Amino acid sequence: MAKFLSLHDAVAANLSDGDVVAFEGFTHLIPHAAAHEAIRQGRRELTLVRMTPDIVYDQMIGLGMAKKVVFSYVGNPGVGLLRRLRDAVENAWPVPLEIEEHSHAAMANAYEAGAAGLPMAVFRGYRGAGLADVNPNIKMVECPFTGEILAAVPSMQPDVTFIHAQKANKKGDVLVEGIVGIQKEAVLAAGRAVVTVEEIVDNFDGLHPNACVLPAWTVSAICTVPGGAHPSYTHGYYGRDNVSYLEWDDISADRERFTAWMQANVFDASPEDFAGRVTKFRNAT
Amino acid sequence: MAKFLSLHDAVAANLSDGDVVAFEGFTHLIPHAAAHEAIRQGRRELTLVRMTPDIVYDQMIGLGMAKKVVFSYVGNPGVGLLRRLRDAVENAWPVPLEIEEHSHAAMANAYEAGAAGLPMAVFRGYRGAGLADVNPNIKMVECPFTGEILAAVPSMQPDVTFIHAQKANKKGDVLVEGIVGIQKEAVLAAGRAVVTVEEIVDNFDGLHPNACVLPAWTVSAICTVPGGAHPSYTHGYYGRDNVSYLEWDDISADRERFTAWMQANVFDASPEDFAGRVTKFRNAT
Amino acid sequence: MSDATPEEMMTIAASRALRPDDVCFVGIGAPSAACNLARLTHAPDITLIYESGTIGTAPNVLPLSIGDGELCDTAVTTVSVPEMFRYWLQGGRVSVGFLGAAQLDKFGNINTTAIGDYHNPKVRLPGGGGAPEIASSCGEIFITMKQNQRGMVNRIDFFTSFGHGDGGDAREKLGIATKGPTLLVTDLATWKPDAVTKEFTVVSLHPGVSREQVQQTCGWPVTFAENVETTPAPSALELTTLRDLHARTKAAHSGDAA
Amino acid sequence: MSDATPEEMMTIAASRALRPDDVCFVGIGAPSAACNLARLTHAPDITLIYESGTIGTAPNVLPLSIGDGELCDTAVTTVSVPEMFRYWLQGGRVSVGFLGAAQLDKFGNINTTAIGDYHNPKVRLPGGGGAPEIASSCGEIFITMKQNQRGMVNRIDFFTSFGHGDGGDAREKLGIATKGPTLLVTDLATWKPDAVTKEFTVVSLHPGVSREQVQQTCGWPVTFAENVETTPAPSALELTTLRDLHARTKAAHSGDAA
Repeated sequence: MAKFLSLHDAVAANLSDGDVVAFEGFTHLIPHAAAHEAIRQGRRELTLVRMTPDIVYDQMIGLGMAKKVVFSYVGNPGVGLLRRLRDAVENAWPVPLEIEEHSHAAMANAYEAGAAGLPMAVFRGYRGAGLADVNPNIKMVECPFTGEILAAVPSMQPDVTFIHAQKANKKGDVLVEGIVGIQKEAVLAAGRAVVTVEEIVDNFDGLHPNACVLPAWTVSAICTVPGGAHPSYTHGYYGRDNVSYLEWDDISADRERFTAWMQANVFDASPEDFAGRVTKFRNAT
Repeated sequence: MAKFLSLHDAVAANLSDGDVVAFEGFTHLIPHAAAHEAIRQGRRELTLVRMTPDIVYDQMIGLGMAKKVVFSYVGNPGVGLLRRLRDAVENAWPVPLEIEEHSHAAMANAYEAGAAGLPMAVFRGYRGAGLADVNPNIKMVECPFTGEILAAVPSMQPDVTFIHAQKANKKGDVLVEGIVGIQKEAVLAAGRAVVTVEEIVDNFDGLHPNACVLPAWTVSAICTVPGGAHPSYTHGYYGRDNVSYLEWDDISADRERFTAWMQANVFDASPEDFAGRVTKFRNAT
Repeated sequence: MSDATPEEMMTIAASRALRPDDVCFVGIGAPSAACNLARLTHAPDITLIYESGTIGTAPNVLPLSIGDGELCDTAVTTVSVPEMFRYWLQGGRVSVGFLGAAQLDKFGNINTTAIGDYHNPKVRLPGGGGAPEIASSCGEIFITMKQNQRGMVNRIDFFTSFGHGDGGDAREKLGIATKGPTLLVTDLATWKPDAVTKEFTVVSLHPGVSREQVQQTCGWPVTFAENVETTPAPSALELTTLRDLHARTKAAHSGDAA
Repeated sequence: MSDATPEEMMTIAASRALRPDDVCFVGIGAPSAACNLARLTHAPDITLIYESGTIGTAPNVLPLSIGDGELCDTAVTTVSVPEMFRYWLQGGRVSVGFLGAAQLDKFGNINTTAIGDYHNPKVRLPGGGGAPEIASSCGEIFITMKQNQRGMVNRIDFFTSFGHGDGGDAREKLGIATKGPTLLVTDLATWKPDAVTKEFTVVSLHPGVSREQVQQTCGWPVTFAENVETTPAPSALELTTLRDLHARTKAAHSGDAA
């Protein structure tokens, strides 16, 4: 049952060294504030899971918090490569990084199977694709009706999932809308789930009956963090800070500049700083 | 791409003798008008597919239109048994009826796999259940990661699916809302799809972005049939005619009474009659 | 209040077994009445799920079907049927599954499929619907049914859903990790499975019911617990709430649109 | 209009290949520009799908990412990512998949994963994302990339997505029923696979481009079709529409919130 906690307390209670953790969001609703809190709390030896690791995983990897990353696309969306991740993979800086790589279809199916309580996901995929040769977690199963060979991957069931969402009501039900991505599956597949929201409202009266709502009893903790997705965006609240994504390409190109940026913008900052970062994007939605 | 047709023309163009056909609806939005049109057009040798065959399948089976029914629950919901179906299964009246029986989980997964273009659905099911012994379309597959034995059924891909929905816009996109059931999957899994709607509107402006919308290019034909779900209901338009469901128990108990009812209410009726049948339920939603 | 009918007593006894934080997969009929009575009395925050996709629903009247409009109107959210069976039932999120039965044996195995031979049935029943996977995926299973010799039988004709099989560790042997049937509430008594054999054992007789009545309406030799208690009589609140619920339901379903 | 840049010519030539009734799975960059240009010119009813879940989207500016808000705001519907990959891509509902490439070989096999050894890469690229299944599930695949010797290579370092393998009936042998790459549009030429060998063959040179230029910027010995045509120059409408689109996009992404 969802508890209303400060972000500090929610992260402290739900994320431990060595956890398999997903900070999910598919361009939209990326839980930057939660990840920054995990950085401040100094978590280590994490297995970071996400379909589309972007700059917030680049930050965590650049700080050496991860021993492994599981992903299907590692890039700064629309900008280019992830330079801290490259430095870790190519040069083991600051620490070596193990990678487990899938296709989007495989990761999406793996979360879906995780939410569905299954040990594996079955789909038509990886035909002729090189990943099947380098990732031992890609196997094949035969359809007992047609003989067709289909791909199988283990289901994805993180220890804990963090997401950002539009709002919660006072009972702790959570609303996600717009590009809903993989968030519902990532929450339902996980052992624990922490949600940062833009605001708490009295109730969801008048909401469309088929909107994506996570009932309070599927969520461990809810934290109000306005702007908590920045520089990602929150549909209905504020637009994407594309300039910050473009700037990250320069910041992350240099180890010292990266370190200084993290000190100023994460270690010396707090969850309350996110609200101010999105002010000028509030008319953009 | 969706064509706007009369119900007569849509059924004539899309349903043939011998087809595997799903008239889907999970209590809500059952496409009675479309099924009655199929009755009037005298289709034969159909394989009728539906998770919850209720009175409209009882009517089609009672007329001898089906050679087989694939289902997971055959009942008059909340009332009792289906007496015409029983007569066919127990006494081969008016013709013998082959049955293929699944659980809800299996049928739901089979439609889902059909929509997903897969040859089979995999799920955790049928453990200790007798259906696995009497239905050869239930098999087992082994998870290559854990060794767990899971159930598998062939995916469900009807030749044609009929559904009833709230509305279409002028481009032919279709909105389904409320208890959406299995309709999206049944449409996407089928070779052809015919949708009856309460009304055509100019556009879907202001609709929730994650509402269940079937784009025009996924639908073969759209027919405006106000009240077309009666005695089922259409969320936002009219309530369920529970009395008609209760009365069916008597009508269907007797072969002659059944035949007379079908003559008066189906053969001598038209799609336009449905609007009048729901008038008194329009305040009930 | 002592004027409760046996069926009312059954519904009330069943409702009491539900805990305030349960997530309950509800069938139609007596299970639906018991679940909603619990919600309207001691368990206001209980989560009721109907297989039509409605999660956290709070109907003012009992639905005639598992997909009535009021279930959606009052739900926290309404999901598709595949999602219901994959994420919510199979995903292990349901603590209690509530089932009725046409035939039941002493190990909680249920038949709602056919009387007689499956391929040549004497009576073709509606079939399992969600029951086969409800029985294996929910944390535990509560069963309610009115006692009679035709229903409570020594051997069921068809295993629509698996209870404790032939008893003991039958579930574990099939790789089923959930508890299975942990409670049977009839119009005469409350039963729980023996810790070892898993045979349903009478633990409580409803007020005014004798052991003989229980045995006469049951097709297997009944085992009684060492200490058989008497089910507490319905409270005024329980009985009034249930009767009001049934009265509202009858008015809504028998007349014109409510 | 003859003042089009080679990249503009590439985008315009690619856009022309799209048919009004196509359902197109769009990648970011040149594919996105080509698809939206087609929508804004000859194919107003084309369906554009981005893997973030947006179906039938019509953005006024090009998205920086595949999940920008405008994609959702203008979409017919927005579905979850698992549904996108299961019902829409794997379900066989996409007629054209549009891919870019870091490395490409003459059979349309693509590498966007790593340069050098996979386990010890010289350059770690972003990886495949949706590409492995886009390449096998879409009806056919269009590829766009700027020509250069590092990109168009004799042998790619990693098979991120499968084109025609080593040519001929390689796809059928793997049980892939879709057509695979049927078109390659570069900044210099338009290529189509040979009917038998499946090797990409130059069928059209963009205005002012020589065969030598095509060969000099390609790492494999180029085959030219029997009749090599000249790509029609961009029309005023095409070029104006594309430049307006890019200007709107630049304004929206570089400044404050639009």
